[in-house]
Amino acid sequence: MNIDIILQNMLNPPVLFFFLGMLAIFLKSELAIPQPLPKLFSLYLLIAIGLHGGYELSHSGFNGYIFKALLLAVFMSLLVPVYSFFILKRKIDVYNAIAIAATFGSISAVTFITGITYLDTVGVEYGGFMVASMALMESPAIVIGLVFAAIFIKGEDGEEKKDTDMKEILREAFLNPSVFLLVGALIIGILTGEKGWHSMEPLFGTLFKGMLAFFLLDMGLVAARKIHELKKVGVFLIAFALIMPMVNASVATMIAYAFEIEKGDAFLLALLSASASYIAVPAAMRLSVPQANPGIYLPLSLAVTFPFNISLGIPLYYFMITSLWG
Amino acid sequence: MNIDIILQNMLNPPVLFFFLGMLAIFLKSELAIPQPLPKLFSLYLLIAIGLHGGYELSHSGFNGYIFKALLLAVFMSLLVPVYSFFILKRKIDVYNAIAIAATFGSISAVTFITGITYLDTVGVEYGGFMVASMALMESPAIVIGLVFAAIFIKGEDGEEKKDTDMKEILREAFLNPSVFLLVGALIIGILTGEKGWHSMEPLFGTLFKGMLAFFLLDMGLVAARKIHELKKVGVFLIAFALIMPMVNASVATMIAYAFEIEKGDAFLLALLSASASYIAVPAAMRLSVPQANPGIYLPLSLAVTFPFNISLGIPLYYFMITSLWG
Amino acid sequence: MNIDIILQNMLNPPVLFFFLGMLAIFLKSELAIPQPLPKLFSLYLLIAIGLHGGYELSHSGFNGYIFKALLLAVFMSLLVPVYSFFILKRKIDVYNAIAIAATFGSISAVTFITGITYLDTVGVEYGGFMVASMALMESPAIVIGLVFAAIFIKGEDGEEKKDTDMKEILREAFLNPSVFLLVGALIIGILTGEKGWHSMEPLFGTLFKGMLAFFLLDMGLVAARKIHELKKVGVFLIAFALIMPMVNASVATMIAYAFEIEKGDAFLLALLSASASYIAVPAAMRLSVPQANPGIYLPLSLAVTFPFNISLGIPLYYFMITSLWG
Amino acid sequence: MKNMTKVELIIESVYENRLLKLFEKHEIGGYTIINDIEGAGGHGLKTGDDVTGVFSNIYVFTVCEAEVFDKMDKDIRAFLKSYGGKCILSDVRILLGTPRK
Amino acid sequence: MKNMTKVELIIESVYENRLLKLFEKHEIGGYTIINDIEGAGGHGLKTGDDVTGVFSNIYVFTVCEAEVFDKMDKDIRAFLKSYGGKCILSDVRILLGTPRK
Amino acid sequence: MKNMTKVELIIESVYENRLLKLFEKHEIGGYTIINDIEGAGGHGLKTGDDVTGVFSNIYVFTVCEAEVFDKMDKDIRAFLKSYGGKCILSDVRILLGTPRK
Ligand SMILES: Nc1ncnc2c1ncn2[C@@H]1O[C@H](COP(=O)(O)O)[C@@H](O)[C@H]1O
Ligand SMILES: Nc1ncnc2c1ncn2[C@@H]1O[C@H](COP(=O)(O)O)[C@@H](O)[C@H]1O
Ligand SMILES: Nc1ncnc2c1ncn2[C@@H]1O[C@H](COP(=O)(O)O)[C@@H](O)[C@H]1O
Ligand code: NA
Ligand code: NA
Ligand code: NA
Repeated sequence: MNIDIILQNMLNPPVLFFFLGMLAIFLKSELAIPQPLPKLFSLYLLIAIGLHGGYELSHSGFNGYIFKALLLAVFMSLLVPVYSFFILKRKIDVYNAIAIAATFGSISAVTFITGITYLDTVGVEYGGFMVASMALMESPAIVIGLVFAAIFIKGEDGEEKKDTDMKEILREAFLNPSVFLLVGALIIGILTGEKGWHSMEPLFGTLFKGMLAFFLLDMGLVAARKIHELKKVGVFLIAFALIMPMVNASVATMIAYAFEIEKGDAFLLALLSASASYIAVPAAMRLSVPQANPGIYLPLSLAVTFPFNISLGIPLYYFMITSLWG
Repeated sequence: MNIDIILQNMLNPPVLFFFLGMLAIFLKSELAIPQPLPKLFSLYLLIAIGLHGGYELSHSGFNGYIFKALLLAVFMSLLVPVYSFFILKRKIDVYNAIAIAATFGSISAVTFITGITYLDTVGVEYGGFMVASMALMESPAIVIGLVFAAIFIKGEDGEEKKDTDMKEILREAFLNPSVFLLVGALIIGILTGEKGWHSMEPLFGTLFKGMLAFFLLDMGLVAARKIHELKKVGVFLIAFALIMPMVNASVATMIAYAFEIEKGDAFLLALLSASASYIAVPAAMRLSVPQANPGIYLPLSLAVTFPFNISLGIPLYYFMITSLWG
Repeated sequence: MNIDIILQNMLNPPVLFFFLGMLAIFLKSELAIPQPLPKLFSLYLLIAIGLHGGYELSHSGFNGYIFKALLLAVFMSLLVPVYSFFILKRKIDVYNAIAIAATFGSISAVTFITGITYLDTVGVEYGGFMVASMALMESPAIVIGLVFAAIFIKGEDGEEKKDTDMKEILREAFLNPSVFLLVGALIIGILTGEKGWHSMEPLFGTLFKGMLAFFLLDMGLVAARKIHELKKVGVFLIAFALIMPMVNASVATMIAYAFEIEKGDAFLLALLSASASYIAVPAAMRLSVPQANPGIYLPLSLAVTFPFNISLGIPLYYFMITSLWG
Repeated sequence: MKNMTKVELIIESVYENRLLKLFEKHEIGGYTIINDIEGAGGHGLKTGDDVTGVFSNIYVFTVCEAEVFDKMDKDIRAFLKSYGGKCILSDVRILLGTPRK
Repeated sequence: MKNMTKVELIIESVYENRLLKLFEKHEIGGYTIINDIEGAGGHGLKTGDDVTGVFSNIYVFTVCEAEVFDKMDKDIRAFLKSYGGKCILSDVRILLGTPRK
Repeated sequence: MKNMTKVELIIESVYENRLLKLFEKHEIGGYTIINDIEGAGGHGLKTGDDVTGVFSNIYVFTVCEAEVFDKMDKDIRAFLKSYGGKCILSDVRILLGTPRK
């Protein structure tokens, strides 16, 4: 793995805008992207990725290979939070162990999108159905988290409200805005096919990288603002947030290799497994395990794993994949 | 009228995004498009439609046919609220009758825009001046509402403030942001012609359908949120909100046919007559007839007439037009 | 100088949208572009102009001519606030003299951008490094303001906090969001060159004029809202805000001519010198000279100098330049 | 420090101008407005994110002398009767400056 | 005019639904919400502009009769204990209308 | 429940950092901020939607013990004198938790 492969990723405007955002905070510039502008960008990116994936699926159709790849994705999203939890439980309290395991078991759409941009740069193809993989990988970790919470957390006082809350949390798991919009746009992309994409492409295709740059600028601001909170988090967890993505990516790569997944798809599966959630899961954990400290799991995901993945992780996993697939 | 003509409209990404928005609310997903993002989309759509209409007018120039079509548009926007009022007054109180009549007498820009997208899909031409028709049809119903209010509502206590308020309401009628921006952009489009449009087209032309999809996603959320309020509204008014658009479209079609309006223009006139306001008029009615219940006229317009028009109304009116014009 | 050269500038959609915004306020239409939409447009414009300038610099490289032009830019931004201050001090109190001098010493990015659009219209070339000139011209006037404040304002009571505040103000001077984002995007543009620009152009290049039109619509609203405050400002200062831009542009033109700056670059230098800040400097002055009245320096900059420059100033300075350069 | 009355009003956004006119009539020149708030009350749910602006509330408060409010009392009641909304009063102290310039 | 208790709450946005459910349980139908506010407290800084929604606060207030609050008191305390946040009480008068419809 | 003082401040956005520094000096760690509000007062109209940020207000409140405010009183007055703005005090009770952690 040479330096070129890293630079190819880093010298992408979107990635550079991420670091520009971080720099703004380090230099105490008052640069800010006030709400709901970040919301606009994230809605845009979800619709864009969904529509495009659906459009490609409307071409390729659904087949055994796709089915296999989707199954592997779900499998990874169940596996990762389980082993993460048992690793974490050895060192930290059960509340935070659950929340962190769920966070790392789920995925980050923007990491995925940055990975796609990288594949475009290096000219490697991938299947449109990988967007469906991403959608499928978002929720299982939340369910795993709920199961662990039911098993490992004693009843305490709050029994009565259990039932109503469970409905709220499952809704958060499967119908949270990211999953809903992604799947919705995917289906619209499938239904309207070539003609639909043709009319949507100017906004949701051509402008894609620019919007990603805009959004990553904001992510840089947000990530950097969380960095100073890492002091309270401790070395073990920071190491966890750096090493675990590589472990997850490796596991995913091995499995993908064993099941003869194609190169681009394997890379994206590895990247998804390596990525950690910072929207859907934190919100769900706040609802289901309020005892866990969001001041821990959010900074880990946002200020450690996310920057690592989009800067060094992407070329690293790509190098790993290339070594095996050639 | 076969199912194809309906599907051609429904399988448009913008229309599907509308239903995706509704679905989000029905499934209680927390999907939301916070203010002022919807404002951004509606400002965009008004400027875009105005500039484009103005650009086309700068080509075609102004002639007798256009004059005739504009006059018919104004005539329809005076006629509809009058007969609506007398129908409504037989069943409901005079306050709400005025407000609902004005709401249905005016127009919905997004319905118009969706209709234009449909004409593009089926390959039928229309005149750029129809944007001017739309602008002209927005305000008269408000004036009719004020006149009815002056005639049918007894003085009560609030006499003193009459004068100042009248100015505020007339400003709301003729200078409300939608009308102002639409007409302003239309004039800029006329003044800057080919060259102006060339520089504005990448933003205000090419991205149009994508932005419409984004906006309709929000409209779906808003419309669905209002649906549960329909319970309080009663069957008569819901039937009114479904049947009246068809009546209005039919009347407009007949008149357009009699006056030899061209096919695309006639379709848009019918659609405008069928559409109901949900921004300018409700705000004006809130100011001029505060006794009327916005919990009635807004849900009717937003949650009944709007969804009906953009899904079934458009193909229906188009079918009607095609039967006559061929 | 004939009327054509003015119309060529005025019949640009962005400039017309500025006047449409003003008209909305004069007619008391309730048209509004709520925050943070204006923020979105200004972030967009800064990134766009920075990326494009950087991309062009990555082509042209850095040479003696560019170095000379940048030096002249800095020189102008030091010279203008100094002579402005001594002119102002003869008529008004020292607080406001400092604030106004700093305001007029710095620059307005949107004026610059409108000037670039004009150069495109008349087909005159300019160097991408002029974006760097603009960035360099933003802060020096603030420093000059601080120096004058240290010299001319007696200690009063607030001595203790001096030190911490100075840091805050210098940060405001050199790391304010505009300067930071502009320079950041410029560097990203240089680093990623052709390939980077290629991926960013659809958003940050092609849509540029449309976004400028959108932003100028808002600037029109803001400027017109400030006009009624001019009553309190007095004739001397309004005259200052009209005449000073012409003086500054003339001085810059002379110097540019003497130092053999090329036509397009000279025009932009003149325009930058003529323009006055309405974001970075007012905020910095509010922090460093709270005794000065923002109800004076902001309306001067926003409601007098800005409209003058983008409507009459641009063709005037261009005429001046053409007379000399041919 | 001076004892004053804090008058808090929650009304529909469309009536903002009319409320400010009422303030003007009673020479109340100092007030604060928070836009786009949500709420629920006798007139149903106000979601604050409405495209129409009709279902959105604003929150306005002004600190004034008790007597100033007493004079305005009748008008405010009439206002609320016509247009809906709520008005909350409480006793506060104002630190310095001129609350009603 | 009627003497009432103003109950102000500052909680994390994610818990909005749970608070409203609690209001419903106690038949509190009138309240006002201000979104996206910033703050600092025992649970650190809430910046209000977070992509995640987890670090953002809302400000909710309801004006109700003292007895109504008294019944809700225990639940609110349990709420704050589980989810963090602050609750501020004060005495106010409500001008007219029906605060708790 | 504990009797406390609610300190409400309306100041220009540009001075936010300076106010927070003043809070820090007096060890006030709990406060709430609402951004982008509108208002009118002795220093004219603040429209809240300004491109410049200079004409926009923020609303800050903190609930603290009366003695804590008393110590801060002089500084707040100096602050308002330099930078404008208003400060409103009222008596409130805080439900539980640690208002000034
Ligand atoms: N008891 C209450 N406490 C706080 N705010 C209220 C209360 N009742 C009503 N409101 C607010 O006042 C607005 C108008 O009230 P209403 O006219 O009763 O619907 C509501 O939308 C709420 O924002
Ligand atoms: N003393 C206080 N005064 C005003 N607001 C407070 C105070 N303490 C906390 N808050 C607000 O309540 C939120 C939650 O408080 P906490 O749970 O203590 O972090 C904070 O983010 C602040 O917005
Ligand atoms: N009497 C008042 N009641 C409520 N808010 C006020 C009052 N006076 C001033 N304000 C607010 O405080 C801000 C600053 O006040 P001033 O420095 O007097 O202009 C204003 O913009 C208003 O938002
Ligand atoms: Na993962
Ligand atoms: Na109609
Ligand atoms: Na200048």
